Amino acid sequence: MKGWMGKFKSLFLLSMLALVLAGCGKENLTALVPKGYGAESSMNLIILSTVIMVFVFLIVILVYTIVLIRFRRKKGQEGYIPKQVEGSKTLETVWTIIPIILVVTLAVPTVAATFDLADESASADGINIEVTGHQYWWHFNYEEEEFATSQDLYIPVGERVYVHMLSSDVIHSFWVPSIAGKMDVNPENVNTMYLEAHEEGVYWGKCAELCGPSHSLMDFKVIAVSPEEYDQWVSDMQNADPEEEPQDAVAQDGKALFEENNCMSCHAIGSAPSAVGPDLTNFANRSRIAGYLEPTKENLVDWLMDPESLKPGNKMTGAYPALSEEEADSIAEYLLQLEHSEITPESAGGL
Amino acid sequence: MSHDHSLNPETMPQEPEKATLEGRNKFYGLWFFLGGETVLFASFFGTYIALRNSTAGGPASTDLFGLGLVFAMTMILLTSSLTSVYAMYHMKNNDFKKMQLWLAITAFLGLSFLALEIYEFTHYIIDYGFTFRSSAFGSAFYTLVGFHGGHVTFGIAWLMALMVRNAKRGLNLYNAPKFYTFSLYWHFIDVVWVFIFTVVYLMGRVG
Amino acid sequence: MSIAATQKRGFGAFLWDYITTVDHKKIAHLYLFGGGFFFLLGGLEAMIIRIQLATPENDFISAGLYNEMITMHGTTMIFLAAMPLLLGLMNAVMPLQIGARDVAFPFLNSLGFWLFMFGGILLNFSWFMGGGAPDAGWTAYAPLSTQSPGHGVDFYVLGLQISGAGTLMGGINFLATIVTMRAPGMTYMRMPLFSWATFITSVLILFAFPALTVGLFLLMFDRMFGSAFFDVALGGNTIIWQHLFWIFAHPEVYILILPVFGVFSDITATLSKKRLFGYTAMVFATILIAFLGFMVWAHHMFTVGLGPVANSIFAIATMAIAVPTGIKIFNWLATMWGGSITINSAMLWTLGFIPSFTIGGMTGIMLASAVADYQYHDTYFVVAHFHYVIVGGTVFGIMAALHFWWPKMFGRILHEGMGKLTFWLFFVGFHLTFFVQHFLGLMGMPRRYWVFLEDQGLDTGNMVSTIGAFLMAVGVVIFLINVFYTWAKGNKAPADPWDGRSLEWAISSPPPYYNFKQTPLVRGLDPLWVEKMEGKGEITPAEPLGDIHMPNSSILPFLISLGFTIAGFGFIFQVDHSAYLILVFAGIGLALLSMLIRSLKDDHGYHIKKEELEREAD
Amino acid sequence: MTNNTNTNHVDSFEKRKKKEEMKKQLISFALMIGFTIIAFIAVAADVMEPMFVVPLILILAVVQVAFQFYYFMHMKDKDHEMPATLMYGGVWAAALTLAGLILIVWW
Ligand code: HEA
Ligand code: HEA
Ligand code: HEC
Ligand code: CUA
Ligand SMILES: [Cu+2]
Repeated sequence: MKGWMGKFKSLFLLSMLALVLAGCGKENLTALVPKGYGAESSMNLIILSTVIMVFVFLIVILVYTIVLIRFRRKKGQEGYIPKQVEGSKTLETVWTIIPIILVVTLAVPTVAATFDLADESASADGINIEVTGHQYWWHFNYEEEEFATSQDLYIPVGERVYVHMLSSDVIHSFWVPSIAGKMDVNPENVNTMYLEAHEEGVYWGKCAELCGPSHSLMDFKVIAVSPEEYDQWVSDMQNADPEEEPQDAVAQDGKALFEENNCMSCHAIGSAPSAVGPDLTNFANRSRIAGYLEPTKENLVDWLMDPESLKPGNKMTGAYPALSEEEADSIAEYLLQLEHSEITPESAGGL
Repeated sequence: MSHDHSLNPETMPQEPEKATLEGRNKFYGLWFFLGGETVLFASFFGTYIALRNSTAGGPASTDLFGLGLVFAMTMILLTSSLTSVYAMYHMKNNDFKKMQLWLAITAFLGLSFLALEIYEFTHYIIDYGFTFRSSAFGSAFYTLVGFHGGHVTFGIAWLMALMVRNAKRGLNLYNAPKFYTFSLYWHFIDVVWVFIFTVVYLMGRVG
Repeated sequence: MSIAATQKRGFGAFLWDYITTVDHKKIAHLYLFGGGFFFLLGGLEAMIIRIQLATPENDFISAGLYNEMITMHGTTMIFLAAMPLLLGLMNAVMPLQIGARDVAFPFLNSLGFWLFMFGGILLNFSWFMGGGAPDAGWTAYAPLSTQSPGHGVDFYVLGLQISGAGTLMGGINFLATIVTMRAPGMTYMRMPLFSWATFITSVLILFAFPALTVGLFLLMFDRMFGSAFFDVALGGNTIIWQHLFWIFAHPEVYILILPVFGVFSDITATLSKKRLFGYTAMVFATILIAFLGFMVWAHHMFTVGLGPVANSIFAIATMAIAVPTGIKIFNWLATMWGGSITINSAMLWTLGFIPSFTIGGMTGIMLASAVADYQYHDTYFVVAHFHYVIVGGTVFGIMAALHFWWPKMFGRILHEGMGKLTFWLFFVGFHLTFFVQHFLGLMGMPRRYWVFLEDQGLDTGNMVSTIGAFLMAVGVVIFLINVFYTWAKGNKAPADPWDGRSLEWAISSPPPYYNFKQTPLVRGLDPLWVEKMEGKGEITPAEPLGDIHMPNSSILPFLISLGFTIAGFGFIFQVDHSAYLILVFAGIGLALLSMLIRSLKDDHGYHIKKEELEREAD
Repeated sequence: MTNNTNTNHVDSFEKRKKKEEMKKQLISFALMIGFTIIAFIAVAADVMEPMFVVPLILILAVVQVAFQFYYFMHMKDKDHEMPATLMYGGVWAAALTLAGLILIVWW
């Protein structure tokens, strides 16, 4: 699949690059500029099939154009009756055989790639992360490393990271277009796929299965860092101290309010297990709030005061006492100090 | 077409059920319908097979099913298939009385089958607390077997209506196809039951 | 009872005539009217979707409403617009093409229509009662559909169950008609391709709909009666729904396309003045597509995690469908080759179809490549694919058929100028709308997204798409004007406006209510053409003039459907209060009573006397 | 309409043919009952491995259903080509449906 495909690929990539430069597609989102193993596999097939399809289409259009030019009824032809042809064995055989050949050309690499991407035999030696899809956020449990995060998934570049996915409610679908294709996150059965990023960076992830009103806002990010940085990040996360008191008074207030307002029943900070809401341990390092909002304090305050207006149907609305602007502000101050590592989305290149 | 197509030995076509266009239409229409029913029941069977071990801690098939009752039900339904064959035999011989008699036996056997099925269901519900809502297995079991039971019920109602309606009229080319299509339908119900006792009860015992 | 007579009687009588009719030609009118209405409704919903997606993070409609909108758009278009329009065409044309006086079961035909219509109305009542329309997508995946609050999904279940039953009846009816009622000499291998397509489509309906019926029952039981098919906590499995749904829904997409393949075959041959190239191959390709169509459903489930073996098998089976479809495309081209092509509105839609559908079909093959589909799945690439085949195929086909058979169905010819204008606006709008969506999908835009975010490179594409949709809407509006214009003062149609080849063109436009005064004798493929070539120009009758047997009209189909619909409301609301069970009993009671009347009361129809037929001028 | 009005007398030949037919049907009935009993015994006796019993009883079921179709429902007779074709079509679609849903169990 590599040799002659390579030529096609470089040609295609060149033209694709032109498209991208013309402003088509955001670099860390589009599937057209693959930055990982799975996405590249898919891209190879996309290119191959596109080439076949363009070829077929051109043939159809060629015949079509000739027909339209030559065989339109001309003036003064009213009584003309063309020869009534029944068919032609040769022709019909030709346009049966050629499509068969083309289809086989596409089918063989498809099957090869399908088995290649389903190969999980090396997962025991790789990094394994449990992914849980919730309406409308993502939870990432680093089981062996014994800590968890939400919304932002950190992975090392160049290694296969196996994600084992299960849903806590309805079906979601885990998709990071630049790195790998998608896989459904079902409630009854763990699905596994692997991510292998080729380049450092922060990549958009999207939920691709209709899961309720805020399906379109169920974004997450994959942060691919160098293996050294990844190890650093893991140890930082493991050593995060949830009890650490904030420095300034406002934030200390916020911490108290956080405890008073029942936030703890859903959100974990540090090692305490939680599954109802996102883990907030490293909240200040989030690339986005609630998956899609710019990580500014105003946005956070808005979120805390009225999550419904930002994410319709989310499960936080109404689950805690109403907050005054001041209270929300203090909590925001506190949350925005929850930072435990130098390795951040920013350091990985930003969104 | 006149209203009276009474059959008598002089005017009887060989296949009264297909002697008229209306009759042929009914004949084909019902056969095609049965083709669709095949897929319908296959979907129920598939669902059942997929869920038959999903007992969610509730009773499983090996706890529930006894073979005696099912054997009796099977014999009854198989026999009713034969009795409807006899009815059709007499229809072709233009013996209306005998046809009605055999049809009556068929209906009676159908009713006995239903009675046993109702007994069976209540038994599971009362003695095992095994209901439609107990588990996915429960839902699938009652749905599959219940839909078959529903088909039996409908068949009996259809048969009764036919018998009563035509009791005074005797056979004619207008109603012969109706009796014939009923018999096809009834055989098909039997076919479905053959798979039910095999897949649900016998395989359920094997585990 | 001729058309003129009905027009003279009052509107009430006219309405009563249609409500009780069992004449396949009038039922066709009903289907076209009902389907057309729902097409406008679905189109309106599409416009609302496109307005919402015109700009990033737009809030023209709320998130919840958006999900209702896409669900109802998809459901309405597929079940209540495209399929009924096709069934209407089949009703109008197929019996004429095979030389029959009616369908096998006229009563059932009417029942099928009313079940569809009432099912559709029931479904759309969800907008006004019970807390909103269904919102789990037209695919209604469990457990989103089982957990969806309010009654929306309940309306979906019962509306589709009722209208689905109607469709199933239609299918069986057409099958029996074609098997038993072909005119003498009309062998299977002389049937026009539209009739063949009707036959094969009916087979698909017969085998595909039961799976939907079962799926809907399971969903209904889970939502209303506490069963646990899709309740994971009690051992349920949500993937069962996906299998059942797609086992139905993939054949369903061929139910949508095969009839228009038939339409295009007949139009291409007629308007190129050539016999269809490779008739036998065309028939077998149709059968092969239907056959393969049942083995590929899991290509909608590549990302479910069925494993590489299943994915590979289904990928290969799916790709195989390119071969018979390709045969069709090339045979159409070969039919035109060497012909003498008249380009009128009907032919324009046909010519527009070929490249559009080819693109849609090819993107289908691209989707079939499982690993590539990991990227395409549930993105706008898929939305683009299926609108290319459905709009570029089914809708173009329906439009072509309407322009082609309008004279036969209504006795008047649609205005050519407006016809062409409609085509060009719609054609350009269609490509504008959907072509960019391929790229939107690949650039990372999943489908069923209420909003797309700013700065993700998706703005321009979406804007273009919305503009295209408006062009389509203008096209549709002009078509409506054309219809009203034609109805008011269109040109009267001759019996055979296009120099036709098949039997429907041998009788007047519109045909008399008994179709053929004498059953025609068919002497070859393209029977009318055969007679024209032999200089006679008219069909030889197969029987002497005699009495014609006709079925009686009946109000019962209407009442049966009404009964089931009332029961449907009862089922939906009995969850809230058991008093609504009264509706269930009353509705089912009405339906059963009507059925009982039907089976107890002999209905032998009536005869048109020979003398009466002789009196009617030719 | 009445296409088939050429009537036949219920002559002795016809009678004999029907008798003959009836005998065949009785034989198939006996076989069906026999198969059923074998299936029940195979399971009740509890001596065979499930690996063998399950295919055995499934085969018995299929064969007995074939009897129902071909003899009781006359699918073997002429004029049943279309019914048979569509029945097999239904069986084909049914088999695929079953395969799909059984796939879930193995998955
Ligand atoms: C009219 C309806 C219609 C038709 C005809 C088709 C036709 C085809 N469809 Fe499509 N499809 C839909 C309606 C339709 N589809 C819908 C509604 C959905 C989405 C449902 C949802 O999720 O909501 C869908 C989704 C869909 C998917 C799932 C995508 C996903 O969700 O991830 C796939 C995957 O394989 C697919 C494939 C195909 C193929 C291979 C064909 C083939 O039949 C096409 C064959 C035609 C050609 C190939 C062109 C002509 C051939 C030639 C000129 C010969 C030479 C060609 C080659 C050698 C390639 N379709
Ligand atoms: C037969 C099927 C069919 C047809 C014809 C169409 C036609 C159209 N569709 Fe549809 N579509 C589907 C079937 C169809 N669609 C399905 C199955 C889905 C998936 C749903 C889901 O995800 O569950 C879908 C989803 C879908 C989406 C994706 C939504 C999403 O994923 O978020 C979009 C977005 O652009 C869209 C647009 C359109 C447009 C612009 C048209 C246009 O072609 C429409 C043209 C028609 C008009 C423009 C009519 C205009 C008429 C008037 C303006 C007059 C109104 C007057 C009165 C009512 C009196 N469709
Ligand atoms: C029902 C339990 C619940 C309670 C109580 C709750 N939340 Fe949440 N919270 C959630 C859920 C669920 C989400 C994810 C919402 C979404 O994205 O759909 C969330 C999201 C958040 C986020 C954004 C997280 C991210 O990673 O982007 C913040 C910040 C937050 N909550 C803070 C709070 C604070 C502060 C309180 C108390 C005042 C609180 N929450 C109370 C459930 C809860
Ligand atoms: Cu989660 Cu969409
Ligand atoms: Cu499909």
